[in-house]
Amino acid sequence: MKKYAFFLGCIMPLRYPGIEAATRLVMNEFQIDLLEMNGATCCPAPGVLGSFDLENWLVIGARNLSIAEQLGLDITLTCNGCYASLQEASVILNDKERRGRVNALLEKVKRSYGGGTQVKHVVEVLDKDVGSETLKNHITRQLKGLRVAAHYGCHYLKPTKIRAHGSSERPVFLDDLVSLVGAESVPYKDKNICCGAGGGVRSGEPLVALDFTLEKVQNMTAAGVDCIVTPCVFCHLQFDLGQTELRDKGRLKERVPVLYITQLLGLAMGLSPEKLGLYDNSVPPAYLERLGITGGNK
Amino acid sequence: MAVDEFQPKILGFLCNWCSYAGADLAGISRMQYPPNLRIIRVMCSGRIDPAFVLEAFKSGADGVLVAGCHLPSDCHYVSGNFKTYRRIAALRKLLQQLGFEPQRLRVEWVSASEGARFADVVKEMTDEIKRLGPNPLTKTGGEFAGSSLRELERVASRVTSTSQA
Amino acid sequence: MADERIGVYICHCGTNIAGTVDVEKVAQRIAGLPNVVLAKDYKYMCSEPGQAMIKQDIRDRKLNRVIVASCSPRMHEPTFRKAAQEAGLNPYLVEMANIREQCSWVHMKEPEKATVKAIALVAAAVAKSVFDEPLQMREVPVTPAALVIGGGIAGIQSSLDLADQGFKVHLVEKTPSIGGHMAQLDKTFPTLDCSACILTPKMVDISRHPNISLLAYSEVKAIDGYIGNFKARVLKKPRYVDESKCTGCGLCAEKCPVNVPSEFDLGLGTRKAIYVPFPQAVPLRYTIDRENCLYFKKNICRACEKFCTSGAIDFGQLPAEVELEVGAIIIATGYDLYDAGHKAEYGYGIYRNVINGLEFERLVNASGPTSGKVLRPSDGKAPRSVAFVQCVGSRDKNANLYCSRVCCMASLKQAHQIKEKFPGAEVSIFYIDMRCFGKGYEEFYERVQQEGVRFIRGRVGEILENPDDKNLVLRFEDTLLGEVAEREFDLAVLATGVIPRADTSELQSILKLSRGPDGFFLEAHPKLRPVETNIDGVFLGGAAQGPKDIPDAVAQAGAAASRAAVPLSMGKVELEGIIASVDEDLCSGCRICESVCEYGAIKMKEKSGKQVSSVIEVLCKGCGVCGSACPTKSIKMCHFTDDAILAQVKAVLRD
Amino acid sequence: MSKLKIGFYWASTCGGCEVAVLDVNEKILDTLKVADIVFWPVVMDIKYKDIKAMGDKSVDICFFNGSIRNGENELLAKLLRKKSRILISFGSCACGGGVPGLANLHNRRTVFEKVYRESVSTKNLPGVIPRTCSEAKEGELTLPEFYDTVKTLDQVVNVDFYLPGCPPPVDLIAKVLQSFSSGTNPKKGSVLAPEISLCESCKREKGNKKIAKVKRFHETALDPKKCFLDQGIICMGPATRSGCGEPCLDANMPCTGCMGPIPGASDQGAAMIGALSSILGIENEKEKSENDMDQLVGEIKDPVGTFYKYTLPSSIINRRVK
Amino acid sequence: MKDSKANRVPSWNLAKEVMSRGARIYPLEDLNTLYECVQCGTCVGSCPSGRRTALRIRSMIRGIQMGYREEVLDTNDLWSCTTCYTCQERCPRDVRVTEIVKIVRNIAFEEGRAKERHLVVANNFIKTGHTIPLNEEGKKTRVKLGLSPVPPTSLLFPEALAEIQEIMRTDGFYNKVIRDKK
Repeated sequence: MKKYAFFLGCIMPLRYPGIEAATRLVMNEFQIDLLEMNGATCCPAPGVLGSFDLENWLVIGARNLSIAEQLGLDITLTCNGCYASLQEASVILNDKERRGRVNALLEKVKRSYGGGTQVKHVVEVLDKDVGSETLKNHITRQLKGLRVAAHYGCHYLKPTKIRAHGSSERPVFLDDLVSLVGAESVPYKDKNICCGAGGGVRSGEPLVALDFTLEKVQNMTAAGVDCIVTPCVFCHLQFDLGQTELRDKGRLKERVPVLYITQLLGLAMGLSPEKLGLYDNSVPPAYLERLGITGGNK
Repeated sequence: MAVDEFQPKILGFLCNWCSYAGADLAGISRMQYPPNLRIIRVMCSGRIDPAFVLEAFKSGADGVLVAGCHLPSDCHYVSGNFKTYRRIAALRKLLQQLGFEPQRLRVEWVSASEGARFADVVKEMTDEIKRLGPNPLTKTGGEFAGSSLRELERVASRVTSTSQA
Repeated sequence: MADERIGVYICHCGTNIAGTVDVEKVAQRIAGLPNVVLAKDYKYMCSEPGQAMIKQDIRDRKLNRVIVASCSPRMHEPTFRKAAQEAGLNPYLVEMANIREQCSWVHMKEPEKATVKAIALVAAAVAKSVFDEPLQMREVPVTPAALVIGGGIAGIQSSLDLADQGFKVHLVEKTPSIGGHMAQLDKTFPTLDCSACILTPKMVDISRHPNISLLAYSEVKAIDGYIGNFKARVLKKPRYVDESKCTGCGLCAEKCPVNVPSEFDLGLGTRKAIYVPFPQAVPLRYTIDRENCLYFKKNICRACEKFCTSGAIDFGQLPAEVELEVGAIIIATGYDLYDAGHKAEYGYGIYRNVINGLEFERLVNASGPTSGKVLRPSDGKAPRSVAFVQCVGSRDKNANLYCSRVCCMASLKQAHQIKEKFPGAEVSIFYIDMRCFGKGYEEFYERVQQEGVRFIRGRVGEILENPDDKNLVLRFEDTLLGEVAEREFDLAVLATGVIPRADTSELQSILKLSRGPDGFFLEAHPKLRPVETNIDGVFLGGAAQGPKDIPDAVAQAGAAASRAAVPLSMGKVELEGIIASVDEDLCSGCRICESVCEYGAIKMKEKSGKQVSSVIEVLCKGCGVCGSACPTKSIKMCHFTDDAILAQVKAVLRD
Repeated sequence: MSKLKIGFYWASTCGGCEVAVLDVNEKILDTLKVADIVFWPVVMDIKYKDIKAMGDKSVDICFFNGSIRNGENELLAKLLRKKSRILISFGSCACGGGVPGLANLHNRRTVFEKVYRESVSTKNLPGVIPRTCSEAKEGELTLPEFYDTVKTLDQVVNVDFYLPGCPPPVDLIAKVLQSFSSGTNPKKGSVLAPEISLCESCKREKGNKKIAKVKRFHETALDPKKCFLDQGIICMGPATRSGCGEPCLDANMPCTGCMGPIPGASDQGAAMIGALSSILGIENEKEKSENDMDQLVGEIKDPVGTFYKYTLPSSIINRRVK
Repeated sequence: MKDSKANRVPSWNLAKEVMSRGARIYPLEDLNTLYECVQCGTCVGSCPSGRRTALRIRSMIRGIQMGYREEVLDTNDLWSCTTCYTCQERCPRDVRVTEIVKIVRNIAFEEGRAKERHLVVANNFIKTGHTIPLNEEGKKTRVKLGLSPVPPTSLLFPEALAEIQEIMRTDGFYNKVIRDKK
């Protein structure tokens, strides 16, 4: 049984516990053990706190890494932002001199980070540890007819120099996953463009962020989709909450429901929508009716 | 401290076609690197006899750099660089057994177009040798530190007296 | 060895050396070394008076060793050797100490340390010189024939130039016909003459020239030997058509039922499984493409065989090997096009209306798949708006940092052609800098500007395809206005860069050539020896050396031919005297040297009842690998003897 | 003409050299016709004072075997040099340091620690080690100083001739005795053995040298007719002086180098490393990565013990430095 | 702008400042690409933010190259970048554009040029270890989904919160936020 230190971050546990529940359930199905990182904090947010003080960002990141190191485990997580922080921090901290500087600070709180902790996005765990064969075998409910707008987000793929997951221009893993559950990944304009939330824009310039979101949702709607699927909790929030905000401002009429990848997968694996927290999103899961799903056998 | 900083002497054996030309290019491009390396030109790195390297260390070199054409197929003489690599690998093993840090003997592949790489190699190696300190042979004159007879006897007599007491 | 009389000359090289190294101090210190008769410093040793001074001293002061401390021996060793020779001193008794490239230029901020280092380097040269012995150059005859590899415009030009001078030329071309990329082009900038019209007469000249033997559809597999005496093994691939019988009538292709994408038309058009790449091919002989031929695939058909009136089809043809003996080699292998698919943001290979410049040439060419009508690949419609995207794969650290030199002009020419064919079309060129440096090039730029082509300074960020009409949306910044824009075009032409041929590394290892950081073959000197390589007798013609347009490629090819003609017409060349020799008394016949010599220059022979090794002098290249492998040290590597190098080691480390 | 006066001395070594002298067998009787043995500690009692009492250069030929390991060795070397007309460095230890010379991989402290404290058979609870000077009831007792570094004879005194070998070959000893008694002295400073390498006298069949992999004895069945190197077995023959009569080769064992270096290649180990690494893995070498080559070379275990078994003290780097 | 643009004298000061600050985190040789910008416009042409805001990342790089400090630091555009890395990925000179944006923001933040809205996030972080608070509704949802009401983070472990606060007092971040708060 594979084990990971499960890094929660902020948005998932505090705003979208459904994603946390779905991820735990799905990983459990695949016999992947998620251990708690007691006392972990914000990653810290790469675009906001990283924009304020990179050195503080690095040392807090190192502290989070040190918790996993103490457990003797690699980290998995669900948010592209957390991934951006911790993965990049782990790369930076492979450098002895920088690690030394960070450890001088961590020493004050009797911690240290030795380097070498791997940070893997849930996507990688599904891809590498579970594998498409096992995934296929666990699909009990083909989501036939579901038209999906796949949204990759930025920070799982980029910068490619330190995140070697292939080309950032035309990624396919999410589309592959959508096909795997029997749904259809619908092409839409500007598929690879940012949701608008990152870099502190959601907190600092919310209207600009929403403008990104609106354009993306309009492109998705024009392609005729039932839902959005993303591998990033922050993008999830931006689409889910952002659309409601847009509606409240009168800029958007029809909202497109959003699923996190483990929620989509959980649904296809026969888990109940309630347990997956699909009803806890701001935008109701209208697609369930279309698919004729009312409950789950698990 | 900076004034007294240890200035290593590094001897470089460079092949005429790739590495020596690469070193020339570093010069033509005015890339600055530490003056600790002194270069001897040979036609092929495969000319470098193990005795040359040993003699260099005996003559006080703190490090020896052997540079040739890139593996596998850049060697002007087809495969001299392969011979070089094996000889240096064997020599490093020998030197290690003789108490030298193996990093003091380095083999690098530098092509005629890699002036910048050559400068980097010299910088890096100079730093490394500075970290290692002087050639242990010149430092101790070949004697192990702290192995003087008198000291040994002192230790012995202490052991004797305490065990007798 | 008490009678060594050494003269040491420290060059200032203007301020190149003296600006950093205290040359007077170096001279002073060196003057105190044993056997040093004099040590002088002088402004420019390589100058006429500098050389005269050395010659004078050799005569007057009876010097028998000369040390010149100046630039790299790779620069001026021949100069000073020659000077010494003129004064009656064996040239191998001259040593150089490199205190410029490897001292003053790289330690400009540390003059004191540089001076100490310079002293050590000169002292090492002095120490070595004591062990230097006079050596003789070896004179060898030259085979008055040349091998030209590659049959594009450069190879054609080199071949004709040499053949016209009376030398035998073997021109080897990999594909079924000569012509290269130039045969694929439509019109050529800036004169707009038709590429085929100026190329094909030269191709015909090749086929008719009595001194040229053309080996098309052939590949060079191995080359041995040295200047004047190369041996090349060339593989003639089977065409499955007897060249001596084929008349080029084309009936076979007419009857062949198999259509495959044409390489010549970059897949935009088709050809048959038995084909000539293009109608003006030289030699005009058909070739069966084994991969696609029904006979080879399924053992059926044989239509070509049935219809060939001259009985030229020969399915049983086998590859044949030819051995050539030549005195010089010209490499004219040309270039490949950068694969624009690597720049995924431009959608090349995904969006049908995004094409590269060479594909445009085939579309605009009257003999091309659209008979010269520029039509969009997606729907065959005439484009109303065309975008040229510059610097795709060039000036890009993530692809190739160098400028490909031809793309600005090629796009200007193509933009002009669009304007010529569709005067109403909106044509935009997206550029970083327009580089129009050749003769008549800036004038051509001006002409295209006047024709109404729009120039937008901004490298294109990305291209999107409108899924309905397959139109393309370009996203870019007009950097001169600082405005972000999206604009729709019918067709986008990527000005893809020029890269080294995929098989460059093969040829590199066959010939032991060097390549630059750009991957192209490296010339011996970027300015003074631009067509020579570091291998004597091997020359570079055309774009094998770096991106070039036609005039530059032809000029380079001509220069290569002219340099190659030097040894060919001399009839003999001198080879280095630096070779290995064996002390037969010491040699135990262990055969280790024989195993390590890559040139087969060491053979065992019997000497007074025992087996000893001996050096075949013309084959020895002087690497010295045998010397350091010899366990009895009975091999002496002339000019780089053990004693000499050990003396150098000790001297250079002395202080 | 009066009889030659000859002597033998045994410094730091195993004693095999002296046994080799006896192996000359009945030929020694021929020698005794022309020579008197004036001292030979292993067979006849002699004290320092007796040697000191001899006149300078009163001994015609002194055969000195063993390396210089301690103060006594050096003292005697100097004394005998003074007393002898001809001093012959006799055997591998005197010539190149010999097997005892491998102690230069250690120092006095580690040698003493090992011998007097750490070895399993040592019973020395108080941990006493020898001292140059200690007080006893009888007065002050002294021992010669044990050196940190093993030296060769010619590193402490001038040597006239060298006769290497572990032990020196009987034939050569006989030849030397014969030539000196007949008065045909060879050139001073020379090695009294052939100036060729063992390969030249070796009768084994030599192929083109290509070693795929260094093998150890248990890994291969040895063909008694073929060159050892050709079979992947490290043989020091190429870098070793001939003259031993090849007893090892006859016993199907490779040369370990006891006759020392050949003229021209004064560092025997370096010469052999150069030769061996050149041909190791030479077949299809261009397909090999640096890693592959590291592995190939890694198969050479204990390079000092292999290539400098008899010559570490006389080689370029003559001891462990740190 | 304090001075008229016509009188400005270019300097490398800002570029050097960016380099030396950034080099504490990123390899200097990566950041040095800043000097290689040829102003080709690929970044802006690729920038999803520039299409809706005044952000011209190319101009910002130019401003840094020229040392126009105020122009670079005091613009709202600085905070319009979503750090999506598209420009950095496509830059033909490999300029570490996004990383440079972050470094420049660090300088601006230190000088009290951050937005009030940003400081809310920073304060949340300092007070709770998270950028957003946990509300009662969230707790309820967690329980409903079978999760612990409070996640096992600094929210559940006060000693963990004390740790990061100690770190932030030592490394100066605390002061930067509090000073800005005033």
